[in-house]
Amino acid sequence: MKFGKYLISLLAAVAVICPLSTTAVAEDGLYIPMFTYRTGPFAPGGSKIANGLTAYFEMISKRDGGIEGQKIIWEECEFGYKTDRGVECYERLKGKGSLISNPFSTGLTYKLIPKAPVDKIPILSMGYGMSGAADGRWFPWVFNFPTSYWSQASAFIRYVGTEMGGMDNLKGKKIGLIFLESGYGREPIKLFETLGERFGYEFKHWAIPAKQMADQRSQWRKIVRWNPDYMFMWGWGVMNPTAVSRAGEFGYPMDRFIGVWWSGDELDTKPAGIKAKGYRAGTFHAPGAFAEVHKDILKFTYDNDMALAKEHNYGDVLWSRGVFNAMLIAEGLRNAILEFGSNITGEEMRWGLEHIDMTDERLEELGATGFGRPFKVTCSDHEGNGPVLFQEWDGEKWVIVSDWVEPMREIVRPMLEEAAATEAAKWNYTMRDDCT
Amino acid sequence: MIYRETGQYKATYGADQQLFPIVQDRYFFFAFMAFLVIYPVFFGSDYLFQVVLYPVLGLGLCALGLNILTGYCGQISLGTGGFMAIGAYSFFKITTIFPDLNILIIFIFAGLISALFGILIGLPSLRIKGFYLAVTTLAAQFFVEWCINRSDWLSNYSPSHTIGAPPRELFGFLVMGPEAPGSAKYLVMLFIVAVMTLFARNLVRGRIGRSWMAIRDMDIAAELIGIRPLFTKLSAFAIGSFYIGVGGAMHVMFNLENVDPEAFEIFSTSFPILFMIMIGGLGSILGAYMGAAFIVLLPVLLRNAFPFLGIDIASHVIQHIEFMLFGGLIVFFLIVEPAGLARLWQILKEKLRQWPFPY
Amino acid sequence: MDFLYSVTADPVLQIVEDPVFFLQIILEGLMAGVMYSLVALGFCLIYKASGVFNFAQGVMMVLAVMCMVTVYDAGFGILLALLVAMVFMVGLSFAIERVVLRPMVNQPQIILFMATIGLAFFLEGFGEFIFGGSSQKIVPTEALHIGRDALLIPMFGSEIRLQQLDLTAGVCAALLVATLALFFQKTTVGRALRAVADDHQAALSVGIPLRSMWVIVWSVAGLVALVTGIMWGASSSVDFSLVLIAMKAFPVLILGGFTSVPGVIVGGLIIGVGEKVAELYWGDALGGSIEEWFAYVLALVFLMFRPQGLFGEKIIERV
Amino acid sequence: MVTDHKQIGEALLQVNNVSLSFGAVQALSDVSFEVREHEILAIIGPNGAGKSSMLNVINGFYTANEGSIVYKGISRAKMEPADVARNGVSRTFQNIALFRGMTTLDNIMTGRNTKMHRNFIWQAIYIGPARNEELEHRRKAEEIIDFLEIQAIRKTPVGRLPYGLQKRVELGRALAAEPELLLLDEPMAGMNTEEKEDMCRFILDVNEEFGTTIALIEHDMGVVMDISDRVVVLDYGRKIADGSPDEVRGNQSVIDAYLGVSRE
Repeated sequence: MKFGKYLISLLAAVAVICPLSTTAVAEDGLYIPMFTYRTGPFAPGGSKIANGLTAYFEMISKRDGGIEGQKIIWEECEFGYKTDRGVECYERLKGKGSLISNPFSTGLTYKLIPKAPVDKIPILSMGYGMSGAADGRWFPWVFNFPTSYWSQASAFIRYVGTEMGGMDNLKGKKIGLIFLESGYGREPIKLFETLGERFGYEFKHWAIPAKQMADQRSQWRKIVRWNPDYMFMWGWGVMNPTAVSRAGEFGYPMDRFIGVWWSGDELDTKPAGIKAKGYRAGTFHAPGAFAEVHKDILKFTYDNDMALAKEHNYGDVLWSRGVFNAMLIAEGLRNAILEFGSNITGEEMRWGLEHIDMTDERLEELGATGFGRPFKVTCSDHEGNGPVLFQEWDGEKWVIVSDWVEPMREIVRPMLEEAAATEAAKWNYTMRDDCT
Repeated sequence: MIYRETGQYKATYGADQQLFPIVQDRYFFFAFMAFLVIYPVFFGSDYLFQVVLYPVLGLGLCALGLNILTGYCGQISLGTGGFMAIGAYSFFKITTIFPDLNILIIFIFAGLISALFGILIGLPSLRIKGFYLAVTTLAAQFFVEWCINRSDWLSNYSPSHTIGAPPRELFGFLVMGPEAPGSAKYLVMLFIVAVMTLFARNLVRGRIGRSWMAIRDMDIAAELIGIRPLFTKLSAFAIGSFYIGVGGAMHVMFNLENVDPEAFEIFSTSFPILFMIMIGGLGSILGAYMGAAFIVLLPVLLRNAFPFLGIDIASHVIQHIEFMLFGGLIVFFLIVEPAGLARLWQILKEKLRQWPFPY
Repeated sequence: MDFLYSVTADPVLQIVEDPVFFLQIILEGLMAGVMYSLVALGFCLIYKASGVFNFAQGVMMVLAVMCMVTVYDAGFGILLALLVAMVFMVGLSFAIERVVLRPMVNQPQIILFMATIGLAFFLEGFGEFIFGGSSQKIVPTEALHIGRDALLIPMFGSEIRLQQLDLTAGVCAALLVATLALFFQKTTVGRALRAVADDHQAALSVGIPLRSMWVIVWSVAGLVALVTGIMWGASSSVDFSLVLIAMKAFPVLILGGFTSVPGVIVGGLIIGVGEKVAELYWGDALGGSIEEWFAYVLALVFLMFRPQGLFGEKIIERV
Repeated sequence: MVTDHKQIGEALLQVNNVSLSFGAVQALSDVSFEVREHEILAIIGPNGAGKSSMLNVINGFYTANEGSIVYKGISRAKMEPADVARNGVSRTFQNIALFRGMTTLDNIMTGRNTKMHRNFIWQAIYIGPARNEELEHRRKAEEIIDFLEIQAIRKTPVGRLPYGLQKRVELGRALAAEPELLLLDEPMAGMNTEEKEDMCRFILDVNEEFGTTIALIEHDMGVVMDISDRVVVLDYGRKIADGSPDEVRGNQSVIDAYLGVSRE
């Protein structure tokens, strides 16, 4: 009986609180919800990104007092990489005037893609999510600049082609892909296959289901047996360090193993340590903390306290990714504010994102010279088609080993457009015609 | 004094067999249904729909299906996610092939396909029992996951194998797809759930329901009084899977709207739904929905409670506390009332019946 | 026709053509099997003694290693770290007995199973809360003297490659099982545990203290979890996604029977070898990564013929 | 107490040379007897004599290694228990095998399941044919409830009932199937004298009013001698006597079996 009463009061409380929480009054300022995961299976990577995002916002709040004089309000919402929790975050925070969605999980990105045009909140899935979203004519609300998986994959091929002494040498070579079995992992397959037909290399791929992330033995046995000239990896979480370790254990040469930018953090190589030396990963921003913006973060966010900064993953690759992501959001906000004045809306934010033009000068102004690379977003091109950098693990830290490698735009773009049209057909979308 | 059944006499067996033999129950039920229809339509926010109502209805229907199989017929299944995926992918395929077909009919077909698969999975149940059977249903779960991950055709050749909810109309109203108004989706879901729940209620109080419970309580005795075990178990698998299939299709098409195969992974489908029926009450229709409400609402409540009470802690710490509280509450409820929320509700009603004169 | 060829003749031809590779696969399967058995062992011990199918075993495994790594990272020695982790697991067993098991005596198995689900949630939140889920935990393999190199054994012109890590796991598993066997067979506590496993009430009636038996067996399972966690975590890092490893234990448990330690070992080896051979020789023809479900189907087919599992007693139904 | 007006007819069920073993244990060896229409046959014997196994063989739950069962003139070596039940054989169990989660009424209604035929679509809709069928059978079930005088516990889950009532409900469930042959496995075990008297009365009433043939296992010799028309005695899986209560009472091997004379 007693517990029955508790139950009733519990349900009553729910009934009261639920409507309440949605009617929370928005504070004055630029409201940025941050869907983060410092818990759950992907917590180590998730918290680095979250720390990076926070670090940048905190820095410009302290240094500049916000963006163009407007206060930034950011709020973390923990979702543990679980889509339903992410939806809860999204729905709860959107009432506060969310200007952007920044999901950092493929599942949540997919879930939010159809919602974005309805709620008029743009999505920035920076270098993840759906490649096809790069075509802004079909998906005006989704951005994946500075580069999409497909562009990146084409840069991978260009990079290894160059390393072999020219794209013609790819003919007859063997290239393999090991990926996390999910929408994310499957994304690049189509592009690698298409490029394989074009350049004449043989392509095989191996899926790692979530349950086998920490195992991977059979897959590596198969890989070593086939002995590809290059192995690529599209992994996340504990799959990455395991794959790097296994490659070593099974005797696959580390210098022919290249990971995607989600497989290139200190987290992924430290467990294997010196054995991972030579492992490379792509990225769209430079590793390490060396640029002006990093120094500002150290100064303003962490009060020049290096120990505190290190505790917050200062300088780690995924931390830098968070910083880079926040910087791009800020850039979008700034564009929108300069164009529309204060109190911008989601629609205006979208305009702001669509007009990001990262030139060398702009990068320098931001204190990010060498950190990022110029790219330009347009109404029809939401990925900016940015170049890719390759970093190598020297046993202790990541070092840059390549120039910026340009993706193969002429091949990738038509594929992106086709994929976007197919995806858009699912929702009966019509193509935007105001893009020139 | 409000809840009295004194003076309500039943003159016929028909009157005694009604769904709500007590008048107050009937009134309460109709009032609650009216509330369920009216309140969300007029006051529903996206938050209420997306976070509370859609998941409770969609997952609740899945929980009901699992409860038919596990709670009524005693066959533990961990393959719920697989059946949900079959329902969702069937719906997606059928509706993209025949865009003009009425979605209610497609839901039925999605359920039927899931039911067929359920019969297939149920076949070993004649020989394999208890936990052993539960683990074999895992085979079904993983096999389905594997299939949807591997087949391009199932997702209409999407590079990431995602399926989505296309815009669809029902009787001239847009009820599906991201553009459809929240209350329209909600009403369609509520309608399907209400009808299917009524059917389930009828089934479990009739011959088939009694056969299921007989097999659950004592399969040997049931067999010796003329109940065919294989047929009975398979019927539970078929009907349970039908419900799960429809529930899964609704969950994806109305709630998630755009999903990749990971969404059907065991930790986000099979286990939570199993928890729902365990917490709600095995072998209770009301329990399936109470359990769904509990599992869906408790985290929401906890997350909203801290800011509401003015306690300011980092959101990941809330998540830690939420996990601990959630786990702790499960253990607590089991110690207090292993038969679940539905039983608590019943006890409450019995107490109310006597209130304020307990003797 | 191609498909038929690729699932019938082709694998056999491959085996005949390259027997050393086949041997390699068998050995790798056995190694993997040992790892699966280790996971299943924890489930088996607890089920045997307290009739609980412990859903939280995977979380306990992660928790044990996290505790060990956290202490080690804080600058204490490896021995102290191991000791603290063991003490932690024993303490946990006490708490579980007091808070979960004791109030639930005489409840049906399914209820106890549900309680361990709650326990799993609690421990995951608790573990992240005190050990911090967000910083990376790396098993100190060097301090533990676990080799990470490969051993190459030349054979008939080619070579067989074995991992030191796997061999270490095998040795650990063997030691663990031997110790457990000695413990169960030779000590008074072991005999009491066996009695408890056979019949709770009968054991109680001859004066065996059920509660302390439970604490002991959960502690032992906790230690097994620690060893398992170290072995599984060694080649990557320790976080809560390792909980998924527990799924590997289920088919092993069905195959071996929930209550038999030798069954779990043999079951694990069968699953390991079966899985690897199937994946390597038939996997690609069937679509790849069939490991995902193969173990379960293997166990299912096996159960159809022997519903009681490998070493389970024959079920005689009575009325 | 054997009534004069009862017409004992031809053999309803014949057990011919049945043997059954579990591994090395010989549960039944070469047992033959018959059950005649309308009679009450008691099967007695010391513990472990194979009485319950005998019923299980008749039921189809165990399959005899040798021998056959002839029921209503049809011989069979193997038959599914459900089919046996559908052909008019009902039983109760030594250790109560009620459906504990269900109410008394539902247990008895379950006994009538084999008589109901509406498919699940009708049942899901309920209104109309399924409802009529349900009500019709409810009426029959209520008759049995009246007969067994258990009206008050109609809606009580059987798990909460005392032992004696549970036994009665179990009898009700068996009767609900309107059996031609009713097998009762120790219907009076563990009852006090009063409950035993009630149970005896019900058994005799069933036999007389419905003309149901009854085969029962019982340990209470007084009861057996009182109510049964014929007695079959099993010992160590063998039949050692078969005849009227008086004949059996005087049989030397029966006395030996019960007094435990060592056998060569």
